[in-house]
Amino acid sequence: MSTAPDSQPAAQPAPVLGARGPAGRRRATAGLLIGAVLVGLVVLTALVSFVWTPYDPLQVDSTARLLGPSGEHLLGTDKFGRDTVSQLMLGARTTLFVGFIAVGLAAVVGIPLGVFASMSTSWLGAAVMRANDLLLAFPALLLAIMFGAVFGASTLTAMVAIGIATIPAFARIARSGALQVLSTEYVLAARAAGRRRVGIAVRHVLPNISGLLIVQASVSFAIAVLAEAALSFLGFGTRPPTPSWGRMLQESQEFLYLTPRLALVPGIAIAVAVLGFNLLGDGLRDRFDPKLEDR
Amino acid sequence: MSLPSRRRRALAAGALAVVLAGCSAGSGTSEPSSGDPAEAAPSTLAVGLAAEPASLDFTTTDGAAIPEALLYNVYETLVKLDSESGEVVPLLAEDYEVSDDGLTYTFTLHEDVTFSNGDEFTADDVKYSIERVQSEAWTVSLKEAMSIVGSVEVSSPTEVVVNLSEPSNDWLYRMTTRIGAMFSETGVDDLANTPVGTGPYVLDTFTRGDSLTLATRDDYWGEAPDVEEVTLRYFEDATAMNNALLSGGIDVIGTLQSPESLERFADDDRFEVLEGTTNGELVLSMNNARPPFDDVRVRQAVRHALDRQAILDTTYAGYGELIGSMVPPTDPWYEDLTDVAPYDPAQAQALLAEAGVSDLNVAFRIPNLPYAVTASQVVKSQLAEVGINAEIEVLEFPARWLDVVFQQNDYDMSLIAHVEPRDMTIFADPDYYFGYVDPEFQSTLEQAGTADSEQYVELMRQAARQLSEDAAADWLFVLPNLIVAEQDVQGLPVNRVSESFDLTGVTRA
Amino acid sequence: MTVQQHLRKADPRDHRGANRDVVLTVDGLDVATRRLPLLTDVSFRLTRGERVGLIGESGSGKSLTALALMGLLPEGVHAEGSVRLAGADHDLVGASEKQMSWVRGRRMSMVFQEPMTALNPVMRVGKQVEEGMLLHRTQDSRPAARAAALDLLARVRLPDPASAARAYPHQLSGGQRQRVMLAMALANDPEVLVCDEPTTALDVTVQAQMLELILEASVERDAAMLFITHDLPVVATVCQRLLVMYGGRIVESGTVEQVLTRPRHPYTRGLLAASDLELVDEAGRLRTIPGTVPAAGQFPDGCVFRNRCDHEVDRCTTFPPWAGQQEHGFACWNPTGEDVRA
Amino acid sequence: MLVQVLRRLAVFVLSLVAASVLVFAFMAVLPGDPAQIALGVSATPESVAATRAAFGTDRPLVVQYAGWVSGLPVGDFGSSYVSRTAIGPQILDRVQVTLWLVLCATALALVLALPLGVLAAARHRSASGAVVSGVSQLGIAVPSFLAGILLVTVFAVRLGVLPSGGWVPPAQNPGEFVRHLVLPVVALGVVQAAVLTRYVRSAVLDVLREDYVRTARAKGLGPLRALARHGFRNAAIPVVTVLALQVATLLIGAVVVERVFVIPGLGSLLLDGTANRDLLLVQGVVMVLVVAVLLVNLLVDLLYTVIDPRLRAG
Repeated sequence: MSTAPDSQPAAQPAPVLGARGPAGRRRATAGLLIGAVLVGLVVLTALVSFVWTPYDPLQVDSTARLLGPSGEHLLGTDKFGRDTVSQLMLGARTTLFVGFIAVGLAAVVGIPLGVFASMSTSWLGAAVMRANDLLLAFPALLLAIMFGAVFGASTLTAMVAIGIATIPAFARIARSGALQVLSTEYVLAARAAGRRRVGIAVRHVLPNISGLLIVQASVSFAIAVLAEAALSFLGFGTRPPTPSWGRMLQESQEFLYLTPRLALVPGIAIAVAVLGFNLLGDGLRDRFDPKLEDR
Repeated sequence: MSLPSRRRRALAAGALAVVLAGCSAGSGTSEPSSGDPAEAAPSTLAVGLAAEPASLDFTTTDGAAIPEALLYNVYETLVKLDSESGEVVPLLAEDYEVSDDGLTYTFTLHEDVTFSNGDEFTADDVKYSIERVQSEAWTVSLKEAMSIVGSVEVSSPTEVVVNLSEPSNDWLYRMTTRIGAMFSETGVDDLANTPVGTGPYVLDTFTRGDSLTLATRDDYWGEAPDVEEVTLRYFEDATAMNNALLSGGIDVIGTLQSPESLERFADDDRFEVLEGTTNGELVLSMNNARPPFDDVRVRQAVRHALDRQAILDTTYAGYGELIGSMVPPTDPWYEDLTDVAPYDPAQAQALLAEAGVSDLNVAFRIPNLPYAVTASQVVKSQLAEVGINAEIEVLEFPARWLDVVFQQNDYDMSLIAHVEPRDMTIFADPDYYFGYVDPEFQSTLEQAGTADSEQYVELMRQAARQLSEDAAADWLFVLPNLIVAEQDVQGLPVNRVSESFDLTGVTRA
Repeated sequence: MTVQQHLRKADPRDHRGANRDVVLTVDGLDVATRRLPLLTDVSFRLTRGERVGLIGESGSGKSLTALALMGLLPEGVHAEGSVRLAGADHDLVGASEKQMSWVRGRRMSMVFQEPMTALNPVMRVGKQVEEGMLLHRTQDSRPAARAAALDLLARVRLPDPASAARAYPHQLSGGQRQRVMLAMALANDPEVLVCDEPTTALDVTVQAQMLELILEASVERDAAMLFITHDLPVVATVCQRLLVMYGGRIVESGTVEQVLTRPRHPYTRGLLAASDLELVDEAGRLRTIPGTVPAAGQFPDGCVFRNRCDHEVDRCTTFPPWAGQQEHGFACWNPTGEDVRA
Repeated sequence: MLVQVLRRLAVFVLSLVAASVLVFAFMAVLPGDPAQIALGVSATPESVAATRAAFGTDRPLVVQYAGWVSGLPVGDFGSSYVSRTAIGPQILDRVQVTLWLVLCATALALVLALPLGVLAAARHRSASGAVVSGVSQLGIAVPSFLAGILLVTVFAVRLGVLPSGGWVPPAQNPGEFVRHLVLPVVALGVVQAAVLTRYVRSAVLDVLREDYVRTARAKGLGPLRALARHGFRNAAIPVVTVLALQVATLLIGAVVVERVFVIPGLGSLLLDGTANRDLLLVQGVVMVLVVAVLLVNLLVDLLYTVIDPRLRAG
């Protein structure tokens, strides 16, 4: 029977029609594409900044303060006479760095916790999820302010705070995804074949929830970028002279009347990055989430 | 541990400085319905200020915001500092005399002065107030300035004699500050919430995190102020304060926190911009007690490496004044010492070479105050030009900066404004965070303290020059006092040389 | 004008005579997305009280046919052709939402395949049954609707209808839910009942009871029924006539007896062979139709079945015309069994 | 069902206790001696010791914790180390302000997001749906403090139609109260509305694809009626979840917006307290915020059981 094609009519629903039919799919793909391009732009900017910036981003030049956009300084200079483009490029690095560390931390801690909770039948699994819920009561900003108060505010405390606050999101997604995978027949088969839990987690669960996790990572990244900006604005984030978009925005506040450009440029940069990661996340979700596929 | 009294005073100066200089206790504010320009009656005024008082009791709570609001307005002193001339002038004392040996001060008091609780103000209250400063009731460190008083004698209800244990050129000046405030024995029960003084204003309401309202009282002994109700609104955020003025929420920005926005107001017919001066020297401190800044040549190199005008331009949009030592231009012994260590990177490099240091890395630990954050970045960049790498580390102010830099002295370089009046004495304190120990400088100041007034000025001048030549620190500039007010507001205290935001002379046309 | 006259007028091609009233006429129904044809030229008729089975593998277009009749096609999927209902003076294809709302649940109702998801989980069962009656005003008051709902629930043999009415769907078993679905579908005594694999999701034991109920209900009301299934024994029990569907087309039709005993289309034959558990091939394996149902748009040109057919001839590259009558015929160039063409 | 509610309440109380331990322990790590800070750096050791005794910070941590936590239920948060005044009333004052802000912003977010989200879902293939989706994406990408700053610049400074910030209690002057509330609520609410719109959209889209909505349509309900009668309640479940998460975000977003609009709420109290090392105050405010979030979670969980009968099973 196994060699013969399966003619059992109940076999597979043909994934033909979709409430999100071709048009919806096209739009989702467009979103994914725009998201990928925006994120790519930010990443590229950050990468290029390692080898080249138009000027030294930290070079203070009191003779070149508050210059308007020109051929020499494409987006002008700030009150220190620093080149805005160069600052922006270095800021992209900070932004991505914060995002990577925060999301990475959340993923590294959250995913194993979630998978563990999904597989554990003892009280420990329940306890992990309860602790997770409790952590939800400490939003990133609150944690960062507390961390800043205790350890002194810095990029590090901001990253760690944002990361810790993002753990529950990953743990939840990992747990619910894992529960779904664990109830599938091939996992039951693997169990029946005597495979150990860790083996199942690594062989079956993780690969199957990776799509969900990538989506979560993308969305969390967007949130981390916003959180870093807000923290820098409040003075709990990145410390000078390291440029970050949030800090650029905060520093440029007093120029709002005379040189609004200084605030708008980092503001737009933040919006672009957040938009990019969100669109990317949404697009990926449409790709990965089977729920949206059929019917 | 018992610190020498001078150390305590010096520390006090520092503590005060950092509080006034920053946005330590600021908070939100609100605009009253009366803030609406259409409704604003001429007898009310709303002033935006940065730091909110943590409490209303300056006898036990440190911080510049309390005397800023209450001194001269609610509490009065025997003598006050005139904000125009910077001179000591009589207030509650009609007149005063100093004996030739400088030990005895005789004050003649105004008659018919009453406290806001109705009690009469007499010589007994002066004795009570001065002795109270010396008692346990006062806990703030500034009280040390009163320890020089030996005894207070009441010779009549309107005459009081103060005997000092040693002559002082400084004591009368200190009497213009909060420690000279006159209290009533029946009015000290709830100082944190209900201040009782002889001033023209009484506290109307204090909404924490928001504003403080002062109202005139009917039985004031002197000339009643023109403005009947003043609301002091506290803004943590400089931009928010600017916006409040622009949108009619307040009438005056008491101290502009964002100098770059000044142009916006200068261009606007509705507003007048007042530029005055302060006592706030922006000190770039170098830890004299440990390498590399234990070497005078390295310190001098730093001074030569800095283009202070550029720092001033960036930090305060060019407002403020270059000084060159620990003396603001309003002090009698001020002299322009900017040429002691002019901007000269070549000279700086030569000095560094002479000292035998290269690839210098220094810990530059600054408070998270806006001006320090800005200025430090320029300093860092300029030092890099001569091969000094200053690693900026921003510490939260006040708590962490005080802890790390001020108390543990764990820093190479720092940056903060010292706004305490006549505070060159802090350099004479060997335990102060500067780590500057120079017996000659100490003895010069000691002599000055007891010298006659002419010699006093000369000795102080000499001390200031020595400080500068020793490069005990670098003095970037003196902070400007920038006030923006609606055109009809007159008589604002243009110079911030006293502790008070003196409202008594303010009028609205 | 009687219904009968009306129908004659509506469908002049009715050549079968008037011994039974035609209630539903589907003629040349095409369903497609913007790019893909999904159903092609589907035509059939249902007469009063007639029970017609629609069979075929998954993906052959059965459910889509049902949805097209109900006007419930998913977004982006459009129908062309004609679907006419007795008593309705408009074609259901291209009818407005308002017109369709009048038809749905009143003239024509549907029992869905999946009882677990087809009921609103947050609404009490009784209310869901009442809703249709109140909507179409077949019961004019809430208490009347409630009483009618209880009666319906009793008639679909739910034990303790009163408590069932108060229950939420999740508190009922799959079989019970499907009874509720049936009760809802029958609430307004529709002329046409469309059942889309109503027993597929149920346990075997429950299936039989359910089938009995459905049969009973349609007989009782003399309602026409389109019964979709892939289960041939079920079809044999319930239906009188059969439509065999493959690749979005009806490939064979006839009475149950005709189709099941003398299949003409190779596909029908394959289906029968695959469902016969006693029939094995030379190697002793169960018979199957080779290959799988292609995805929509992947069907071959010409005869849609030719890539899986062991009877393929040259002419199969063009789609075979319908042979025989609408009620009994097939679409194949090279049919099995007796050749009606000859 | 009662058992479930009781169990949920027990979890809530346990979470409160765990949170209080966390907050207390965390604040206990803070460097710096409150007594020293309160007295200024030059205070004598004797007076520091005396103040320490007065503050009670010389007691063992466990005793301090017990003292602190036992006061919480009755609103006794201790006395501030800085202002020496009771913290409870201060927090109460500020809570009222922040509550107005958060509630109004939530209301605004709902008023905007529900119709827009439904529209975007119902028309997700048409241009109007795409516009709503696109605008909401942009709305999410703009930091709320930037939105706030821009709002002030336009409406307060340029046009002068609304105050730039500040707070007037409703009892004092209802008209001014509203005028002062508009911009901060818009800054806070519109960004949240953008987030919520997207969740409403996807929840409604999901529900529209549900079998029971098709069943309802098969009964003869029109598309909107089917959605309204059968879809909303089901869609409410994910939306309520998100709303709960958003209240937490809003509470924290309020910290930022209060800074921009100079509003004396919990956020500014928290920031001031942090800057002044007003340990007990910060501890109190953090605790209040955490309790608020936990409380919202509790309410939402209870709300689930109202919305979804499936969760009522014992």
